[in-house]
Amino acid sequence: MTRRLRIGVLAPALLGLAGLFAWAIAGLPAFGDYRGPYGYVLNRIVVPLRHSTNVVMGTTFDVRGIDTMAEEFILYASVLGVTLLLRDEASAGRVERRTRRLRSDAVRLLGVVMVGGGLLVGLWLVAFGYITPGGGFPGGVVLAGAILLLYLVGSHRDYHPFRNEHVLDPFEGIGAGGYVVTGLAALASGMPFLANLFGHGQTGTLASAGSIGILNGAAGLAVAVAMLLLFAEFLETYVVPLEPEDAGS
Amino acid sequence: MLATLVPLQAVVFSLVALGAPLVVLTRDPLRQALVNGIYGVTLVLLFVVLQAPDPALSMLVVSGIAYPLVILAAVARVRGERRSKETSDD
Amino acid sequence: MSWVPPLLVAIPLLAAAAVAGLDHVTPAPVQDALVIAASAATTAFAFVLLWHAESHEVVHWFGGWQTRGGVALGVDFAVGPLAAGMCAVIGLVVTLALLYSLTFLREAARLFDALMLVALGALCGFAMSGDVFNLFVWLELMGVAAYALTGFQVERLGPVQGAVNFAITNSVGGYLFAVGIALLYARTGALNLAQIGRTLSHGPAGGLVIFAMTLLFCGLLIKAAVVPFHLWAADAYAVAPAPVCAVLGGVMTDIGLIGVARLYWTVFDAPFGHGHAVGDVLLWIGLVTAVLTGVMAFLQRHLKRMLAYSVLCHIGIMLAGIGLLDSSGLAGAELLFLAHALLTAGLFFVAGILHVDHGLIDELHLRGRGRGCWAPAAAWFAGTIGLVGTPYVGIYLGHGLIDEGATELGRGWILALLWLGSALAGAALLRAGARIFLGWGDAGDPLLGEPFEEDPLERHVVRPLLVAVALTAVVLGVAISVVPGLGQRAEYAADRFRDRAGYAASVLHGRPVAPPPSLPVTIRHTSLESLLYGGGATILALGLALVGLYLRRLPRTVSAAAARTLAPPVRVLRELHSGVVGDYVTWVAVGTALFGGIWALLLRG
Amino acid sequence: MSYLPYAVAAWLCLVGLAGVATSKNLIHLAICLTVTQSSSYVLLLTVGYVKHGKAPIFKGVKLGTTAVDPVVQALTLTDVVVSVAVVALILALALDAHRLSGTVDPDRIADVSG
Repeated sequence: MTRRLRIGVLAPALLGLAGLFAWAIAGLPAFGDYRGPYGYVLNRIVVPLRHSTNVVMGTTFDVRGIDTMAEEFILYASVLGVTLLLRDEASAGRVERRTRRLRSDAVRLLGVVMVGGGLLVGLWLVAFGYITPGGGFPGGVVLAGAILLLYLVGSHRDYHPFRNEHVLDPFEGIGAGGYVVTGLAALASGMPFLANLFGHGQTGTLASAGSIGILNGAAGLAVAVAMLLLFAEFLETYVVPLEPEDAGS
Repeated sequence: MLATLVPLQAVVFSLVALGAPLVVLTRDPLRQALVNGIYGVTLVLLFVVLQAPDPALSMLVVSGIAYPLVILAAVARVRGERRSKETSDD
Repeated sequence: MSWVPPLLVAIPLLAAAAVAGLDHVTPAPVQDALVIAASAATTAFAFVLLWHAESHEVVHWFGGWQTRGGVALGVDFAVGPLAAGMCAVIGLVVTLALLYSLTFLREAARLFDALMLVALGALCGFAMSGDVFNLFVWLELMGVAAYALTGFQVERLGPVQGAVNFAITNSVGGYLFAVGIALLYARTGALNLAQIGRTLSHGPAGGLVIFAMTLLFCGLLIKAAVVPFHLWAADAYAVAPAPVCAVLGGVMTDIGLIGVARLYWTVFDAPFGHGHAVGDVLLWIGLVTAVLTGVMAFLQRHLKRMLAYSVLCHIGIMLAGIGLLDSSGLAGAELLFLAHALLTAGLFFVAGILHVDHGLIDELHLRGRGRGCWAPAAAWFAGTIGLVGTPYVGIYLGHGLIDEGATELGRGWILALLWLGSALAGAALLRAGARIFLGWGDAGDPLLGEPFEEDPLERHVVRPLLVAVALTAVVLGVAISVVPGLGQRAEYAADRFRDRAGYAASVLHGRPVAPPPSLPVTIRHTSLESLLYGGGATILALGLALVGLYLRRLPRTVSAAAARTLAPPVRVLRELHSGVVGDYVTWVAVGTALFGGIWALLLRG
Repeated sequence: MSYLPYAVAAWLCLVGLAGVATSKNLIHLAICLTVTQSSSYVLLLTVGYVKHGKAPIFKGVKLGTTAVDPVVQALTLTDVVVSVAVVALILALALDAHRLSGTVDPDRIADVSG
């Protein structure tokens, strides 16, 4: 189709969809009139049963933990996929590493502070995720970002050991696999898959919530490593430009 | 009628609604990455006013760290190569 | 509570994590063995599950979050014989594909294996899940693995284009599905299918439920690649490596249909089950898909593209069976799936062998090259005959059950269209087989369009292994129609699958289902009509194949007239399959709006 | 007025779709996909919002206080991760397309058709 024809076909279709949306919305309860029951029930029972004050994390890592296991694997599969798809770029492009050192000590100091701060924030987010807002995913991304900052403030050789996927792959396997192993451990002890294995501790402390902590940690690790690998794959293609004559091949 | 929709919420919803077409209509990917970052911030605000701190935090790190890094790297790669091709053509 | 269902997901996913994690510390043969063992173990557990599911609905609540007062708290897998049978065939096909790729894909083998195992886990999870958001998560997981696998051969543009079209169209489908979930959640406050169905059984359905159903079904039908959402499939399957095609074409496309069937009979049967409107639209989509993609298959010269359209043709037939909304139709779709998955996998394996042997994939380039390759030739012809539905071969039994369902409902007229579709697709495959393995036919064919640029594969393969895997798949697929007792069990499985009240009672209240009747272990007989149509389709396929082979030898007046009448529609068809993703997304919007509009008109009030 | 939030969600979906269908750049297209997907989060969170409800985090808050639905928030978290994974893959494909054909225009990388 030509672009004009495509827009001509698309516009009425989108109008039709808009009409259907309007019709559907007319049948929705007014904003703020959530009727439940699912959410209300969980808000009542998760804290007493699991001692996780953050019901969202309790839902993510316990009540609907299997969704999160699949989600970790989506990220894992995406990293594998990106590695697979960019493997030609990586092997063709190892010509020259551009090193850009930041000269100013003040900037580097600031960078070091930010790296340290980022690591702390990331760890804190992962660690306390099931008590206060946070959790494995944002914590993992912040951790990955902080480690990446090392690369930005220093020469990127500093980042090199982390960029080597042979170092990172086992961690990625451990993070995603750890989630499954926790689930299987419950199954092996005669409980349902992903059942909460340990005592539930004191509400509102780090030791509360049993397996939620382990799963949260596994997710944090998996996400941090996955994000680092993703960043590495994409930055690799950025900092290592192909020679012009290679570019077209 | 406004009783159910706090004015602050109405404002943030409107911001999100305005942001989306801006993101889509910005055809230059580099600028779009920036606009998308701003759109991400409006989504974070929306999640906050909808009492969803966890999704807000996730959205914040995604639109503040993850998307910019991969998108900028991809844009830089595509542009850099085009430029090196143009110079080699001369 | 049964411990088997979670294993079907946990084993392949854990193995996928282990494969990439243990790379560089374990020798390659150990890893190969681990991958095959994980896949084989999943298959074995699927058969165990099938055995358990025969007598009761196997329900597993993750984390032990069972229902309280009929409110589902957690996520469940609820498996009847139909879903268990799906898992078994999924496991078989993936295991065969992994065996095939042992020597076929040595480069980047770890990434490949891990992604295949992820896809296996996601497919099984999707087939068993009883929670609508959980379905979405498995759908996305299998998608992400499949997009990457499609683009495996990154040194060529074709695979990249195929993967881009696949990824974007299916992601849009996934997001439509997610919006549908949100709408349904707003109405029912539940994510568990049984509970949603129960909530919807009282109270008016209205536009909200109709549009939610449209979005959910369209999301799944994009995965299932039915007209007009089918355009991505040919681009993707033509370029993916043969073992990936076997999995994508054999089982992953079909999984979208199982999702439609699952959602219909657990949820939307409640508000809309009193009429036939939902089923009729599905039936028509199926019919159009079967005939249109059958024609498209006949117009192909690229073997894998031809096979892709043949897959879509059978998807159309299965959807028509599901759209009948009765047990015979559903049982037929299930049996058709079993045979079609194995046969399609086998044919893709043969195409891979030809590609390795000759570096060619174009039917006309391959003309006469396959002479003397008896085993691949036998696999190809047997697989093709099995896909046409010659009486008591391959898909015949499934097709026959769909026929019975249609006849009982007084819709005998759809039989002719369905058999026409499979005859057309079969004719294309027969024509290619005769040209390649027997050297028959003309060297050129104006109908088939421009030649494809060949992309030789230089692989050191253990050819006997490839041939053995291909033959195994085809033999299993051909035999499906004559397995004693299978037809009767499929009908019982379909009855169970359609029993919304029984499903809800076992999921929400743990009540056992009625004990199964004792089923005979004999080959199920089919109606005289099916025999006639099956025979007729075979003859039609053979005839069409001969016409395709010797198009130039037709009398000039006939061929000129044929060219004049056929050329314009053929050109339009080809132009519609443009390979441009923007067009595909446009068709997604058109199709969704169209189906939503039709359902709105039929179901309102 | 109380239906504005839902209308915004529908609007995001349609705007995103229009962007995806007409995009001339795969990187741009990937971002448009995220706009389409943001429709599903906005809808989910909107659906689960409770008038005067607090966040479902009961640290220092009495249990039984009116709180918004935690389920939709958990679903949104998953949805966000899905979108990152998909965007990363499409960008990787865009880089491949660019390496092989020198363009990221989806209309111009159409190698096979019919």
